[in-house]
Amino acid sequence: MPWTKVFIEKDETNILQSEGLRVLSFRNALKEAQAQILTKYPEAFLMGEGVDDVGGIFGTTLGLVDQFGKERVMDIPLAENGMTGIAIGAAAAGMKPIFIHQRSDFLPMCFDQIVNHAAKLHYMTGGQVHVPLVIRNIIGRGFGSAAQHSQGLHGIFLHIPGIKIIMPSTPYDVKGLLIAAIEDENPILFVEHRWIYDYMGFVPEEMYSIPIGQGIIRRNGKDITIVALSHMVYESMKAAILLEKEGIDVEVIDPRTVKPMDEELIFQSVSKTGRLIVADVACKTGGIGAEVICKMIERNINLFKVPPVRINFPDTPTPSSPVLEDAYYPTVSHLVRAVKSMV
Amino acid sequence: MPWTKVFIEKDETNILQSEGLRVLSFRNALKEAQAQILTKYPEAFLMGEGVDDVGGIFGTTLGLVDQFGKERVMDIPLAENGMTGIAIGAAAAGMKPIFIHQRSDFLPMCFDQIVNHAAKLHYMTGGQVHVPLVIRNIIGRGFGSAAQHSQGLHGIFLHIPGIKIIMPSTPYDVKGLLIAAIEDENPILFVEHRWIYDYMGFVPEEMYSIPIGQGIIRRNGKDITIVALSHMVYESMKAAILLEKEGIDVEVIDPRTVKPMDEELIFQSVSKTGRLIVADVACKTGGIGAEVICKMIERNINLFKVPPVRINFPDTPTPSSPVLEDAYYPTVSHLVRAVKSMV
Amino acid sequence: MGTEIPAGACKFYIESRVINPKEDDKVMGRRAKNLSDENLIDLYRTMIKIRLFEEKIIDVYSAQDMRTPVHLYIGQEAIAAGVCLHLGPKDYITTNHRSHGHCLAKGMDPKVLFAELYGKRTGCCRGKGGSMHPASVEHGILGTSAIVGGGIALAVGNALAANMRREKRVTVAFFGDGATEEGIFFECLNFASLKRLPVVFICENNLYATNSPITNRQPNSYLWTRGGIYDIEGYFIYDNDVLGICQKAREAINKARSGFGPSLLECRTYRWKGHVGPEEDHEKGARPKSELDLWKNRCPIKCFRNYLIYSRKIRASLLNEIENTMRHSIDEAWQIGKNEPYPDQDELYQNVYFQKTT
Amino acid sequence: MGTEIPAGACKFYIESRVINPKEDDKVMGRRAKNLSDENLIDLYRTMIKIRLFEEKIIDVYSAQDMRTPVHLYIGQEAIAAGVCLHLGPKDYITTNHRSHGHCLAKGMDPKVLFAELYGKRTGCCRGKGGSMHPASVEHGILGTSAIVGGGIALAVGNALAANMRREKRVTVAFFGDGATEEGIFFECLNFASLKRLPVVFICENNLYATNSPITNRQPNSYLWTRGGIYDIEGYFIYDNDVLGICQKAREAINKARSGFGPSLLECRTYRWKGHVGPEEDHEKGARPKSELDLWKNRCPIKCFRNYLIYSRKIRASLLNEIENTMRHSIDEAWQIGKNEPYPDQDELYQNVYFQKTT
Ligand SMILES: Cc1ncc(C[n+]2csc(CCOP(=O)(O)OP(=O)(O)O)c2C)c(N)n1
Ligand SMILES: Cc1ncc(C[n+]2csc(CCOP(=O)(O)OP(=O)(O)O)c2C)c(N)n1
Ligand SMILES: [Mg+2]
Ligand SMILES: [Mg+2]
Repeated sequence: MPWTKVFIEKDETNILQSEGLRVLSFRNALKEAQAQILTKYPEAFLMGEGVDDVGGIFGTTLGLVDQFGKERVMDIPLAENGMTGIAIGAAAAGMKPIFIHQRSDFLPMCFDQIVNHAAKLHYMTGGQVHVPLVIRNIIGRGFGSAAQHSQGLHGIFLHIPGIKIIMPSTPYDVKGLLIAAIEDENPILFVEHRWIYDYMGFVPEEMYSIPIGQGIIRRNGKDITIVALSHMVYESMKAAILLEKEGIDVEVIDPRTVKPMDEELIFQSVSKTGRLIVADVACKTGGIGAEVICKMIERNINLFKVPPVRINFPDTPTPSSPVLEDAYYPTVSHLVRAVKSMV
Repeated sequence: MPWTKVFIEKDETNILQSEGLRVLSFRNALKEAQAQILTKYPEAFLMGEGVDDVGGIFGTTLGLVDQFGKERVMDIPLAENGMTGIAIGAAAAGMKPIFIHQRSDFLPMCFDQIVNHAAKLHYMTGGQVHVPLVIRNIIGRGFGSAAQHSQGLHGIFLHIPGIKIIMPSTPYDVKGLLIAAIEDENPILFVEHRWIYDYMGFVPEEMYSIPIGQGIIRRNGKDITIVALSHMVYESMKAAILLEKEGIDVEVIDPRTVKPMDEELIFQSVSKTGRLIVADVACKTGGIGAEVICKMIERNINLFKVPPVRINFPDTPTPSSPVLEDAYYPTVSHLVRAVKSMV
Repeated sequence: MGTEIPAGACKFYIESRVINPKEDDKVMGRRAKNLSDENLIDLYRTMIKIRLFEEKIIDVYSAQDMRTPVHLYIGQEAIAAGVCLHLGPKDYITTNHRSHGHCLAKGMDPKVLFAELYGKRTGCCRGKGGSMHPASVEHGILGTSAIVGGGIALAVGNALAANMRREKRVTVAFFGDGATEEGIFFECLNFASLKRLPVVFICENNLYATNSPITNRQPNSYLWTRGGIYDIEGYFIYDNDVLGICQKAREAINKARSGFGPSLLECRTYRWKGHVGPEEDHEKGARPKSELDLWKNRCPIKCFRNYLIYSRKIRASLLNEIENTMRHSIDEAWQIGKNEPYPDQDELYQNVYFQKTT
Repeated sequence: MGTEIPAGACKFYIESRVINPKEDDKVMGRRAKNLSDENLIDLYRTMIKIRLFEEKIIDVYSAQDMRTPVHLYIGQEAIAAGVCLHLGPKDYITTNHRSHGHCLAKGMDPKVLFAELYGKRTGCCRGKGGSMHPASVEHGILGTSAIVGGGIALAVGNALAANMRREKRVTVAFFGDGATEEGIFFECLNFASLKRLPVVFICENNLYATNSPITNRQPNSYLWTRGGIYDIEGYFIYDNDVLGICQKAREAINKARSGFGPSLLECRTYRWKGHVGPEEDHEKGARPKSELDLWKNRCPIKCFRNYLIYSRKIRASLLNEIENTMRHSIDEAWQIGKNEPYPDQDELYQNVYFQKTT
């Protein structure tokens, strides 16, 4: 199915095009989703530092200001906590803001408003009010981005009831999930990764949405399950191709949404393979991997043939030096090595 | 050993006193630790909203201002993020602040400074600077404290490299661990629980410290391991007493420090019992329980005889109504029921 | 004729004030010029309602069945009453941990509020919010934060929504002096002014945050000046001066409604009860009793009552009747609220996530 | 004689300025009255050092072996140089993402900084900080935050430590106009004034945060006024006026050192290069070229050089010599820094937690 497939090489998408299917980059799929949301929902608007500028948030909002004006593609002061609170207040009053952070690292600035306000308002008001707020945030890996410009902080939101977490990996999904996020009308952390913007894939022109909470099998396999998030989906697919040559059959699962999580899909897969790697774009301890593995063992203590493995950033801040950065990020070869040690 | 024992009833401590041992409440042990720290380290000081007032942070700082003056027992403006940054700057310049929050719920206000600054400064400066900052914070359960005044948020700091987490449960430990925290000279989240301040126990008069990273077996047992944190230590001990009558032999482990975690102690215990409950004073998903269970299964997939269980607050904000609050908090009977279902 | 305060943290701050109603007359009279007798009586009724509602809480609190931390508003009634007089049901307000006065002044039914305080199913938040988190969409209260400063951002967000929809709603943010220390206050002032949002910031300066006097926390206490850096006009309203509040609030609300952006009012006041709970602060030594006595002399209700009687020639018996009627209806509201059923335990799991009802 | 700017976001903001050195003479002269020729030449040397250091980066950046995001300071040199002239090695400064100028002016060795930019083992942070997080304890730079506003709090904390220890150290916080929108700025101003801390706030108003002009972000741009609400004196220093900066910074630093508390200086300036990287903003259409041209005309180095030559009668050849010597030493520093060894991979795991070496 063209909408489930992950295209690692641009060339692959030529086939799609030759079949008359529309191919878009992740970046442009995201932009299209936002344009369609702004068109369909008058109460929707974008806000963020630089959303209307020539950079256009890595190109994902480029040109939208010309189409929708400065009020709905709103540049804002550098005041992340206050502006998040303002977004929440607007959402509570019926608007649908999409708040955009150039880096996930700026989320701690507005943790007060996200954790103590957005996530709790619906509950505290006994359901009178709800907060349709989507918080786009981008993990910025590479080129010495260092400790304060490259974190993946989505894991901590797992622990906060009242907020959902979405981590799209393909152009098809990013469009469908952003639209789903807006229509869901809950506070949603929408986590992107700077390294997947250029990946291409089939993206229908019309508006569509993808159910929140449904993962997807990116590749069927019987030997081992890799649950891969965001950019790790691509790395895992590459690893799977390499491993195939060695006769190891990897199943790659892309949960797409982390909260709610498609536990059943993962469980079925691991029930079959008996082996599990969780690959995430964040530090290891206290992250999503722990929760996934814990959930599995809670369901069946005999599930695993070998100990499950978490592939993550190490539990250190991100260093700046290129040699240290290289050592920091897990790569395809980490995945390959881990798989080989497990089968 | 009097310093390892948990005293549930005040009466029990009479024995200690009759043996000439000194008995103090958790509250007063904490106060004594602070007084001794302030005396020994001229660079140490307390800061927090109301540290010098008649409430004295639930009595834990009462009177210290008279002894040490307003500069070292410093009332501060309501500006948690800025004040945390200021504490970090002072710590980087050689001071040893103890920053006190009346509720853990106010930590999100200063998440920026804790996560992006305190936890990273030592690393980012290549080790030139370090940040001896202790952040006391109190979980405020009960009497309708509701969604913004009763959270346990320590779990999210597991995911942040560069910060340690300490959760003392006994008077002996709170004194020894606070002193250890100050002497450790790292950023440390020091998590207390309002419901344990009145528990009594043996507390030596002299200064002493407890190694960070060493858990303790509060009760030996062979049938099941409960890893209990903070207030849950008391609940687990109560459950163990009840279960003993039914012939079930519970081992209660108090990790005391969550990061670093005494993995080995827990592993040995579960290797013996084959059964594990992790009981924490925070929401379930993405919390400490998941990490502990995951760590165990990574070490040995055949460890568990039955699925491990997490006892937590449910994944909802805290409601205000007394009937809902009752339903919200896990109790001794939850623990008893869970244990029974597992043996 | 000043009043000497023997001791107390706020000594330097408290200026002399003439309580004698005869002498106050001229100022008060000027301020009341746009207000009919009916308006004035409304104002009085709202203040009495708040006072009696909270006195009821004090009466019953020791029974420990109202299990919610109450931050009482007694002594500050003039502010909620004076501001809300000018608001319609569609206008928004945000309140804070000290919420009762604002909710009642904005029109919430005392029995629904009592039910909420008792954690009952028919409480405004189905028992999930309690005293610190009341909400009532029909009264324009879209949720209450007990995180200091939190409500200010919500208010600016409400105002932004109104603005984007070209609605004529005004939003009023009520908050304490402590909230002006949180950075979010300035982030919100900046944005509100930048976008000329229809919002009025009401700072209730009761000189303390918990037990900390403002002198421990800010180098000066001219909180009305805080918006000047953003070209936001600021006003200071003298101790519990209900007509002053009324007049300035009207101007500010009208200005906001007409599209001319935000204003900031600092209303100086004093809370009579402890930061939380029904005791008085001097009982535990948090502040001198003389300070409280001084401010009891400036009781907003007593002063206003004197004014109504001596200057507006309103009969004392009418005011007594209002009080008696109100006392009766508060009693009744309390009876009803207290006796409502508790929510089912299952309610615990409701409303964590919004579910569409399509 | 004003300068018309054909288009551009900051048009309203830029006032006429006479660049003619002869006419500037009188003002400049007055400002320089406490400065010896030696001081002036120091000042010139520091500015040249910063300029050449960054021009070197521009030269070599396309090789992509300096893998760190560089936020260049070119055009703003007068500020770091003018302020740091008055600081001793024990005084603290905090800088931000745009760090090079402050570090060099405070005395850091260019080769250690180059090594850091190249991620080398001998870099000031052993290659872990990069351009956004330099530190050098011996120069009073205890760590750098690239979170906007973060360094302001660190500075106030440094000053608090100095105060508690009764040391005479002064702390200077350098930050941009964007940082004045973060709430933490106000939280810090309040506390610094409350405790009269020895800190000087230097706001480098270059009129933009990333690509957003200040008019998109604040209702007015009188950033020097922001501390007034806390009784902090504020000063505005005209476009790149290095002697003005020098004079006001000295006053503020002396005041802080003498125990009279904080000051806030807004120094108006302009960055010539993109927010990050060596390109110029007009190349991608972020702002009009004419605006840049205007500000290039106000180049702090060029203007100061003219002043030195025409008014102070300092020989051009001396200034040229300074430049040549500096160029040579920067080249050398670059060579050395670039050729240092990389850290071992194991360095990745060092310094997560502080380990006592007892
Ligand atoms: C962010 C935050 N910090 C601290 C608290 C604890 N707290 C609750 S109310 C309060 C004092 C607030 O003072 P003020 O704003 O003046 O309001 P008042 O209580 O005087 O009406 C404090 C410190 C809180 N709720 N939120
Ligand atoms: C809290 C935070 N928000 C956003 C950013 C992204 N960012 C980096 S620099 C910058 C602009 C800063 O502008 P200003 O303070 O004026 O400094 P300048 O770059 O102009 O020197 C922004 C938005 C950040 N680093 N931190
Ligand atoms: Mg107050
Ligand atoms: Mg700037």
